[in-house]
Amino acid sequence: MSSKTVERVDHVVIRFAGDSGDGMQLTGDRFTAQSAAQGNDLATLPNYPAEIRAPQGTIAGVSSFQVQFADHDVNTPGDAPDVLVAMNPAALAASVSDLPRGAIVIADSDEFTPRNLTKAGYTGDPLDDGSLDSYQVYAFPMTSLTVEALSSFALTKKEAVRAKNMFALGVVSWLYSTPTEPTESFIRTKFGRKPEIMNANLAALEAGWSYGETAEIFAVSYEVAPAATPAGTYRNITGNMATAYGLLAGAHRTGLPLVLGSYPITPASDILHHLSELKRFGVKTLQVEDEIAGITTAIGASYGGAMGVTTTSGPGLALKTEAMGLAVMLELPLVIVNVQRGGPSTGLPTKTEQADLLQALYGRNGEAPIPVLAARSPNDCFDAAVEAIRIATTYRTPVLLLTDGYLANGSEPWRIPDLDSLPDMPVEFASGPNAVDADGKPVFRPYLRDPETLARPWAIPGVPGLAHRIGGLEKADVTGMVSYDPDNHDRMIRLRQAKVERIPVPDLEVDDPTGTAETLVIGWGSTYGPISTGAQEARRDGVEVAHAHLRHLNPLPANAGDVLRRYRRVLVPEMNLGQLTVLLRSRYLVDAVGFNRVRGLPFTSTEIAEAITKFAQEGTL
Amino acid sequence: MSSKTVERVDHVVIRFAGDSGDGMQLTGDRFTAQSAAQGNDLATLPNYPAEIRAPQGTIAGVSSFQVQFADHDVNTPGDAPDVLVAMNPAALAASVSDLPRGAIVIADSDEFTPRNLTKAGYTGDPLDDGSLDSYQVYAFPMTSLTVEALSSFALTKKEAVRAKNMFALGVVSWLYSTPTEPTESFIRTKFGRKPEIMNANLAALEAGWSYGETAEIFAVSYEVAPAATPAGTYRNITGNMATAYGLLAGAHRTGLPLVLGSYPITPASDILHHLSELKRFGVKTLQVEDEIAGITTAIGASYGGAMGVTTTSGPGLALKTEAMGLAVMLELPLVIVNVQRGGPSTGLPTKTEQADLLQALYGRNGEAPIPVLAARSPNDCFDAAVEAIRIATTYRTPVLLLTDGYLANGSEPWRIPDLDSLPDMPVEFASGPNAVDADGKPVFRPYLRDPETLARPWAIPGVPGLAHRIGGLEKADVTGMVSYDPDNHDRMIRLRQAKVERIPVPDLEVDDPTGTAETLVIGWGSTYGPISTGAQEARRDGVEVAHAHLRHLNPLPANAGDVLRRYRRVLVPEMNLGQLTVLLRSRYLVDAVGFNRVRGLPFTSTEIAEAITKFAQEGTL
Amino acid sequence: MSTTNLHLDPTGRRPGLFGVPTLPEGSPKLTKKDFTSTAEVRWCPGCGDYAILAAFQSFLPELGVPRDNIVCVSGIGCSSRLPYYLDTYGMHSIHGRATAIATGLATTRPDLSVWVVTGDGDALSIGGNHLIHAIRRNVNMTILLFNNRIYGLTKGQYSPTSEQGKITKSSPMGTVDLPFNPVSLALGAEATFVARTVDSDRALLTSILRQAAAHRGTALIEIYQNCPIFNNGAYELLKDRDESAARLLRLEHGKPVRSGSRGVVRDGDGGLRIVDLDELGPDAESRLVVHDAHAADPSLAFALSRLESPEMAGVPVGVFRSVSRPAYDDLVRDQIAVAVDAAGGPATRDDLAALLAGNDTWTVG
Amino acid sequence: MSTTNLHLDPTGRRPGLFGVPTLPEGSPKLTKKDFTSTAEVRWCPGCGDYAILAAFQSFLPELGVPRDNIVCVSGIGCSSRLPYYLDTYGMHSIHGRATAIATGLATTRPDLSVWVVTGDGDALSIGGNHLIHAIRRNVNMTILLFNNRIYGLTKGQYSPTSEQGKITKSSPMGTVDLPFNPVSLALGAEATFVARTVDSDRALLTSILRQAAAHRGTALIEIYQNCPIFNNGAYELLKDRDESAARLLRLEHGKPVRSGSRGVVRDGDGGLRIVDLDELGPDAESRLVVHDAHAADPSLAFALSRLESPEMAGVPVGVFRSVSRPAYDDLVRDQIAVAVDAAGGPATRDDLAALLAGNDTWTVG
Ligand SMILES: Cc1ncc(C[n+]2csc(CCOP(=O)(O)OP(=O)(O)O)c2C)c(N)n1
Ligand SMILES: Cc1ncc(C[n+]2csc(CCOP(=O)(O)OP(=O)(O)O)c2C)c(N)n1
Ligand code: SF4
Ligand code: SF4
Ligand SMILES: [Mg+2]
Ligand SMILES: [Mg+2]
Repeated sequence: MSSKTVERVDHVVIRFAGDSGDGMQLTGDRFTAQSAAQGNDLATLPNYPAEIRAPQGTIAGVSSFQVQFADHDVNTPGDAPDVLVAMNPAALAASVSDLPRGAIVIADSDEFTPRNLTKAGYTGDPLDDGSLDSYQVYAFPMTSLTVEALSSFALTKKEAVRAKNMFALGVVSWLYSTPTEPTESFIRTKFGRKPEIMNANLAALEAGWSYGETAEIFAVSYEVAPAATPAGTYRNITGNMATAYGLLAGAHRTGLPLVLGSYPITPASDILHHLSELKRFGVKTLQVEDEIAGITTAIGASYGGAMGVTTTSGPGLALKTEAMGLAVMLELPLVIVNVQRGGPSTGLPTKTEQADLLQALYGRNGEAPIPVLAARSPNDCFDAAVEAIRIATTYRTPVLLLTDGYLANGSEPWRIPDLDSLPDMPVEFASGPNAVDADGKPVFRPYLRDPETLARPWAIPGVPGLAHRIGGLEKADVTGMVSYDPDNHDRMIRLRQAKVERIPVPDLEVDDPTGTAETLVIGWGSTYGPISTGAQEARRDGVEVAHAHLRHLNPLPANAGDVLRRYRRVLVPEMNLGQLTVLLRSRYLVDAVGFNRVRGLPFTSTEIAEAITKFAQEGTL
Repeated sequence: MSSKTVERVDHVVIRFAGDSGDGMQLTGDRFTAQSAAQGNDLATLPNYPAEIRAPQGTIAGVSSFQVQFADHDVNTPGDAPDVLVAMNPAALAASVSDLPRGAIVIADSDEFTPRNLTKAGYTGDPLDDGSLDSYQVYAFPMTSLTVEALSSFALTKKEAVRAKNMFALGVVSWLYSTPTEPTESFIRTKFGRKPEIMNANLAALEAGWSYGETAEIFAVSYEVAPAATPAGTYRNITGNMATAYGLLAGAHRTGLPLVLGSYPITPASDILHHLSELKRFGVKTLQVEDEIAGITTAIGASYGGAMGVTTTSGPGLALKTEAMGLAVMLELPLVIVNVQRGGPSTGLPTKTEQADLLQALYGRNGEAPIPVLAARSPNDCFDAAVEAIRIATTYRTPVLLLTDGYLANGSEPWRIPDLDSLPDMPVEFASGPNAVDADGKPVFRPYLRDPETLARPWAIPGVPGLAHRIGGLEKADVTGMVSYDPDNHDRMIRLRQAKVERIPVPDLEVDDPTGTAETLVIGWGSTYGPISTGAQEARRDGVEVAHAHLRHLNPLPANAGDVLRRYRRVLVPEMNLGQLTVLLRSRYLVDAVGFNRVRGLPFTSTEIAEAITKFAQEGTL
Repeated sequence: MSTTNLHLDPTGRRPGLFGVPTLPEGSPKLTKKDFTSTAEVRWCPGCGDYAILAAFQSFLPELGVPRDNIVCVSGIGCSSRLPYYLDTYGMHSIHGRATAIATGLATTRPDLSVWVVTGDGDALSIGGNHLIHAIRRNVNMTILLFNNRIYGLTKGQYSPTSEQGKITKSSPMGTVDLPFNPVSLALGAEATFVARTVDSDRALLTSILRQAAAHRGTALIEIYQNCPIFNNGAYELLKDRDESAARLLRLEHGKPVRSGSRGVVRDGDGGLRIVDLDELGPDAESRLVVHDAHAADPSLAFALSRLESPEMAGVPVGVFRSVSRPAYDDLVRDQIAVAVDAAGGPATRDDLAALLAGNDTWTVG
Repeated sequence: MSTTNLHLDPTGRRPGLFGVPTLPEGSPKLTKKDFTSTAEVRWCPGCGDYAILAAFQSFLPELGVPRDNIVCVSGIGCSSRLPYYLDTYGMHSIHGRATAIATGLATTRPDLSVWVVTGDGDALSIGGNHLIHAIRRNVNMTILLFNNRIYGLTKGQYSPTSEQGKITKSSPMGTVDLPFNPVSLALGAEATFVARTVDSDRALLTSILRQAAAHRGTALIEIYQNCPIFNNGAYELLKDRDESAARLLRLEHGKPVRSGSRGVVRDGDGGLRIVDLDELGPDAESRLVVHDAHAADPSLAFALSRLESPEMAGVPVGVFRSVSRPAYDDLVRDQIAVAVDAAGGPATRDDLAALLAGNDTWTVG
C-alpha cells in the first residue's frame, strides 16, 4: 500500500480512445462495470467507426468509449472528459479539442512513433512539443510495460501486446480506486478455455494497477463515492439489451410466446443477438432475407397467436412501411422497434439521431395510425418495450417503439425490476361466437369491437368455428368482409384513428422546481439526459426553466396541450430539424421553437443549458 | 327529322351504369368525346369495381361513368345525375339514391328479369311498382332492339348483344343532340380489322339514335351549347395520359431521354401503358420486378444522364421510401409520380383519396426533404409533370408529384399547348473541373453547389476526368467524399433542406371576388373542382368566401402564411383526416379546420358549399 | 394413391401433417361443401381459377384435418382472392409477401396446415425473394402458384413468365425479358418438392396436392392456369385432347419418361432430349430416362424442367422432385426444445428473474 | 487467353463491350495505378477483399476502355465499399439494390462498361430478387459476388450462404437454414454466364474477368472470399496447396472435368459424381465428363454446380456456363431503333406536337 493522497471527487468523465483494434469498447465496458459495482451512478457513450476496421492508426480508425460516473444521479456521459486515455496519436488528435483545461491525458508513449504521428496528422510529437501544456499529461510505454509483465507467459508478442488495454484499465482503476474484481471474473469466464490468455489478461490488469500504485508518476489518486440510489439490486445494462429483455418480459406478462422476425442492421442488430440467446425461454428468432420479411414473418406469427416483433433501424423502417399498413388493417398486435441512426439513406450508420419521428407517425400510405413511443434512457428501453407490448396486445395494433444509437449502445445502472411489479396484461383469444346473425344464430364477427378499447377480437387459427378471412382490402365494420362501400370506408378510417387516439396514456409530468418558470423545454427520447442535466445547469445559473419529456408521441398525453399553453416560451431540443416541433405546433398551435443539432452525437448538457438560457432571456435562439 | 321540341339547357349530368361486362367505361368515354367535340366544357368520373369481373348482375359488379357537360366552365362531374342510363337492375339499385327528383332514368327492360332483380336485391320490379314515380322513367328493351337491328349481320347472339352499349349511346346522343361522328370514326379505327363487328357497332349506334328520334317516347330532346372556352385546339384527356405526356414534354424541353422504371399498380398503370407506346420518341419503359426496382432503375437511369421517372400508387410509394432517401443523398434528378388511391394497405385500389400527403412529405428515414407538388385536374397533370421535371433537373433532386385515382381516370377538355410555351429548361452536364485544389490543380468537386440553386453538378459517367464516387453514406460538403464528421453532417442536412426550401414557387393566388371575405377555403390536388364549384355555390347563397388552392406542398408558396393569416377562418376540405391541415397549422400557427371525408369518392360541390356556409357562419363544422 | 399417414411419425421422419390434429375419430367426413365459404366467387367467367378452386376444395377433406386447423395465405392478384372462397382461416395479405407471412405462421404454429396461394406476378415478380428463401429453408407450406403468364388483376401487363415477344398493354412491341421457368428456379433454390400441373387436369392436380400434403417442408406446385380475359389460350396446346397427349410428359417416379410415341433420352450436352420412340430402335423403352423424383441430386429434375421450352413441344407435368430434408420450422422448434431440455425444463418465472439479473449485480440499501 | 475484340461487332453478334469506346489509338496503356483511387482502403488486415481488388484493378486496363467509361455499382457491405477504391465512376448505393440500379444504368448507356460489386448478403439476401431478375433479363453487367458466407459489415451474422449449423452472433445454437448455392440459383434463373473462383487465385480470377468482359449480358462471378474477422478459414480447404489441388475441379471448356487423380463421371441418378481415376480402369480419361460451357442446355452446368457440397470434396471453379442470348438492354434499345425507323426517323418537335394533339381534336375561336 502506498501512502499517496486519495482525493474525493463527485463525478468523473473518462474517455478511453484508441485504434479500432485496441479493444477500447471492451475496456470502457469493463471500467463501467467496475464503477457500477461500487455503486456509482453512470452513463456511457460508445463511439466507433462505421467500418469494421478503419485503417490502423488513422483518425478515422479511432474507437472510443466515454463514461461519466458519479456519486449522484447522472443522465449523460458528460460533455468533456476529465481524463483521456489515448492509446495512440490518432486517439489523442481525435479527442484533444474536447478536453477542458487541466484534464488528465494518459498516453501510451510506445505508440507515438514518427509513422503513427504522421498518420494522425501530427508534424511534431505532442507529448514533447508543449502543445499539451494545459493538460496533465502522463505518458508511459504501456505496450512495452505490458509485454514485459507478460514475459513469463507462453505468448507471441502480438498476443502479449493485445493485453495492453487491460494494463490501461488497471492504471485507471487504480487512479479512481475502482475495484477490479468484476473485470477479473469477466476475464475468467471469457477466457476460461484459454488459460494462458486468461492469466495474461489478469496479469496485465494487475500490472497496470501496480504501475499506478508504485510508479510514482501520479501525485494523487481519486475516489468517487457511491451514489445515493434507491435500494435494490442493480446491474449495468445497454439500451439494446434492455429492449430485448423488455420484449421478453412483456411477452411473459401476456402469456404469449415471443417471435422476432428481423434482418441485421446497425445499431439494432444486438437486439436480435440478445433474443437469439433466449431459446430456453421459448423465444423464436427468425433472421430472414430482408426487412420486409422481418415484419411480415412477425405478422404471420402474431396472426398465429404469438407476440410478433420486428427490430430495425432507419432504412429498414422505410422498407417496412407497406407491411405496417397491412398490420393496421389486420388490427393484430405487433411491435416494431426502430433504433434510430444518422440519416437520410445509409447516412451515418453508427451514429445517433432522432430524425425518424415523422416517418414513424406518418410514413405509410393512407390513413394508417400507429401508436408511437420512445424510450428516454438505456434502462428505460425495458419499460418502454413492456409498454409497447401492453398497447399492442390490449388494442390489437402495431406499435412503434423508437430508441436510438445512443441508447442502444450506451449503458447505465438498472435496478432489476420485480417481475410482479410489471403491468398485468393477460391476453384472451376469441373462443366462440360473439354475436348473433339476423336469424338469431350465434356467429363470429371478427371486426366487432370492444366498446372500451375498440379492439377487435383476436381469433387465432385452430379455434373451432371462428374461421374467417382477413386482408389488406378495406374491411366492412363488424363483419370484416371486404367492403368498397364509401360510408363504411369513412367509418373504418375513423374507427382505426379513434382506437389509437383513445389509448389512455399517462399525463405529461413537468419538472418545474420553482413552479414559476415561464419557459418550458420539452423533448422526447434519448435527449432526456442532456436536457434534464442542461436544465439543472441553467437553473444553477439562475434561469427558471421547466422540463417535460414525452414518452408517448402517439397518442400524446391528454394534458400536453394544457402544459404547453401554460408557458410563455417553449423550446424543443431535437437531434433533427424539428420533428416534434411540427407535431406540437400543429396539434396545439403553440409557437414551439426548435433547438436543432444533427451531428450524429447526443447533445451536451452545456449546449442545452446555453440554449435554454438564451431562449429564456431573449425568446429566440 | 322529327318535329319534337329541342330544349336548351346549360349543363347536364349523365351517368352510364351497367354490369362490368357492359362496356360502360367505353360508352361514357365516347359520349364525352362527342360532347367535347361540340365544344362543351366537361368533367368525368369513371367508377368501377376492384375485381376484373365482379359477379355479373350484382351491385358489386356495377361499373359506371358519369359526365357533366355544360355551356360554361365546369370543374366537377356533377353531384347528382340528371340522367341515369341503367343497363340492368343492379345499376339502377346502385345509383337510385343519387338521383334528384325529376331525373331521367333510361333502362334496358330486357334485363329486368326476376333473376337479375333478385341479384340486385329487389323483391319487386321497380319499373312497375311505382317506386320510381318521382323520376321520368324510359324503359325499353335495348337488348332485343339491338339484336333485332343487327339481325342482318353474321354475328352470334352474344356478339350482337355486346353492341347494346352503342345502342344506348345512340339514344342518349339523340336526346342531347350530340354529334356521333367522333364515335363513328373511333369505331372505324378500333374495329378496322373486323369489318363485321365494326359495321354492327355503327349500326347499333345508328339504331339507338333512330329509336330516340322515332319512337315517340321522349317528349323533348335537349341541347347544350358550346362553352365559351379560350380559343385553341382542344382534345379530351385523362389525368394519366396528361401525366405521361407531361413527362415526355418536360423531358423534351430538357433535352434528356425519358426512362421509366415501373411496376403495374392501379390506378397508375395507365401511365406505364401510355409511355410504353412512345418508343418512337426514344422513351424507354422498364417494367421491372417490383416498386423498389422501379425507383432504383430510374435512379440508375438518372445517374447515366437520362430523366429517370418512376410511377406508382400508395402501397408502391411505401416500398420506394428507402430508395427515395438514396436519391436525396445522391442529389440526382428523379420524378416519382404517386397516383393516390384509397388506403391504408391495399385499401380501395380503384377509389380515390388524398391520404398520402404526409407520407410524401415525411415518409423517409432521416431528414430527407423532397419537393412535392400536386395536380388539380386531369389536364393540370400535364403542367404539373412538366414542372416536376423542371424542378428535378434544375435543383438535382427527386420530386414527388401527387395525383389521384379521380384525376387519373377522369377526363376533361385540354387545350393542346404550344410546345414553345413550355418553360425552357435545358440541362447542362458537368464537363470539366470546377475548382482547384490546394496546389492550384484543377479538380472536380461533385458536391460543389451552384450558389443560387444549391444544385450540385450533374457529372455523368463517360465524361473524361470527372470520375468520382457517390453513395448513400453522408457526403463531405464540396468534395463528396464519405464523411462521418459531426459538423459536416449538420451542415449537409441543412444544405439539403435549404436547397428544397429555396426553390422559388409561384405565389398562392386567392379567388376572393368581393375582396371582403373573412373565410378562406384552401385545398390541394383534385379537390380543386368541387371546392371551386362549392365556393361558387356558397357565394350564390350569399356567403362570402375566398378560395386558394395549393399546387406546391413543399416548399409552400412564400406568401402562403400571409394569405392564411388574412382570414379569420380557414377551412381545409380534404379526402383524408386532415393532412394539409397538419402542415398549415404547424407552419403558420393558424387555426385551420379540416373538413374531411374519406369515402373513396370526390367531394360533391354541394357538400363543400354546405360546409363552407356552416363554417363561415358558425366557425365550426 | 398414397396411404401414408400424413399426421403421425412412427418412423422418426416427420410426415407432412406431423403435429396437425386429425378429425376426432368417428366425426362425419368433411366434404367439398364444408370448404366452401359464403363469399361470392369473383373471377371472370371461364377463368381457370374456378377449376383449381374446385379441385382444391374437393381435395381438402382428404387431409382429415379440422377445417379450423387449415390456413390459406395469399398475396394480391386474381388468384390471391382464393382464401375468401375457402371456409378455413385465411389471409389475403399484400403483394408478394404471402410466403414470408406463412413462414412466420408455420414457425409459430406446428398444429396448422399452411397453404399459400399466389400468382406468377405475386410469387415470381415482387415476391421472388421470399419465394426462393422459403424454398431453401424448406418451411412447412404448400404453395399453389397459379401461372397464367400475365398480371390478371392489374388488367393484363406481362409477367415474369410471359413468353418473350408477348404483346401486352405494357409491351406494345413485345416483351424483351426472357421468362423464368418456375420449376428450374425452385430447383436452383434447393427445392425439396416441385411439381407442375394444368388447371383443367383435376385428377393430376388432386394427386399432386395429395403428394404435396404428404411432404414435410415447402412444396411448390406450378399450375398452368388460363386467363381468358388477358391471356386466353396460353396453354391451348396442352388442353386439346390430341395435342396434349403428345405434348404432356407425365412424370412418374420409377417410370420411363414418355408421352405417346415419344420419349426422353439423355442428350450429348448433359441435358435431355425428346425423341420419337421409333428412332431408338427395338430396345427403345430401355433407353428412356427413368424418372427418379427422390434422387438426392436435383440434376435430373432440373434437366427435365428444361424440356418445357421451346413452344411446349414436351412439357413434363407431375412431381419433378420430392426428397426429404428437415423443415426450417421444425428445426427452429427443435432447437428450442433442446435448449429447454438442456436447461432442465421450460423457463420459469425465476429463470426470467435470473436472466434479467445477469451475473454482474450489486445491491444498494 | 482470348483475343476477341470486346468492342466491335463484325459478326452480327454483339461482343461484351460492343458500343463502349476504346482508348484512342496510340494513347498510353493504362495500368493498375490508373485504377487506384486516392481513398484509403478500409478493410480489415488480411481480408480477402484486398486480393480481389488488386486483381480487378490490374485487370481493368486490359479492357482498353477509357477509365471514365467504366462504372462500378455496389450495394452495402464490406465488399460493397470497393467502388471507393477504384478510380472510375462509382456508386455505393443501398443494400441489395445494385443490380437494379445497374439495370437502369446499362439500359440508358450503351457506352459504359458496368460492373456490380456485391456480397453474399447484399446479393442473395435482401437483393435476391433483383439478382435473379437481372440474370433472367441478361442485362449487360458483370457481377462480382464476394461470398464470405457471413455478414461482414454488420459484424458477423450468418448469411444465405453460411453452412447449416454455423454458430454466429444470431445463431448461437447453429443455423437451421440450408444455404443457397449461388451457381445453382443463377442457373435456375436462366443465367447466360456463371463462374466461380477463389479470392487467392489471381490467375483464375483474372481469366474469368476476361471471359466475363467478353460476354454480352449478365455475367455472375461468385468469388469465395475469406473474412478473417468473422468467418476465418471458410475456404481453408481450398487454399492449402495440397488440399486444393485435390479439391478444386478446374472447369475448362472441351476438357474432361478432373482434379489430380480424381475425375467426374455421370452418376446413375442423373447427376455427377467424383471418382478416383484408378477406379475407372484403363480408359478412365475417356469416361470422364467433358465440360461444355457453351451447351444450350444448362443441365450439365447445373449438375456440375451440385458437386460443391458436401464439405468441398470437389469444388468446380472456372466458367460453368457461357452462352449467347440477346441482352435486355440491347433489345430495349433495338425496339426503340425499330420504332424510330418505322416512323421514318427520330421524332421531331412536330411529331411531339402531333402526339399531344392526338386524333380527336376540336378547335375553338
Ligand atoms: C405493392 C403493390 N404493387 C403492385 C400492386 C398491383 N398488383 C396487384 S396484383 C398484381 C399482379 C398480379 O399478377 P399475378 O400475381 O400473376 O396474379 P393474377 O392476377 O394473374 O392471378 C399487381 C401488379 C399491388 N397490389 N401492390
Ligand atoms: C436496408 C438495410 N438493411 C440492413 C442493412 C445492414 N447491412 C449492411 S451490409 C449487410 C450485410 C452485409 O453482408 P454481405 O453482403 O455479405 O457483405 P460483406 O460485409 O460480408 O462483404 C447488412 C445486413 C442496411 N445497410 N440496409
Ligand atoms: S382477369 Fe384473368 S385471371 Fe383474373 S379473374 Fe379474369 S380470367 Fe381469371
Ligand atoms: S469484416 Fe471480414 S469481410 Fe469485412 S473487411 Fe473485415 S475481414 Fe473483410
Ligand atoms: Mg398471373
Ligand atoms: Mg458477406
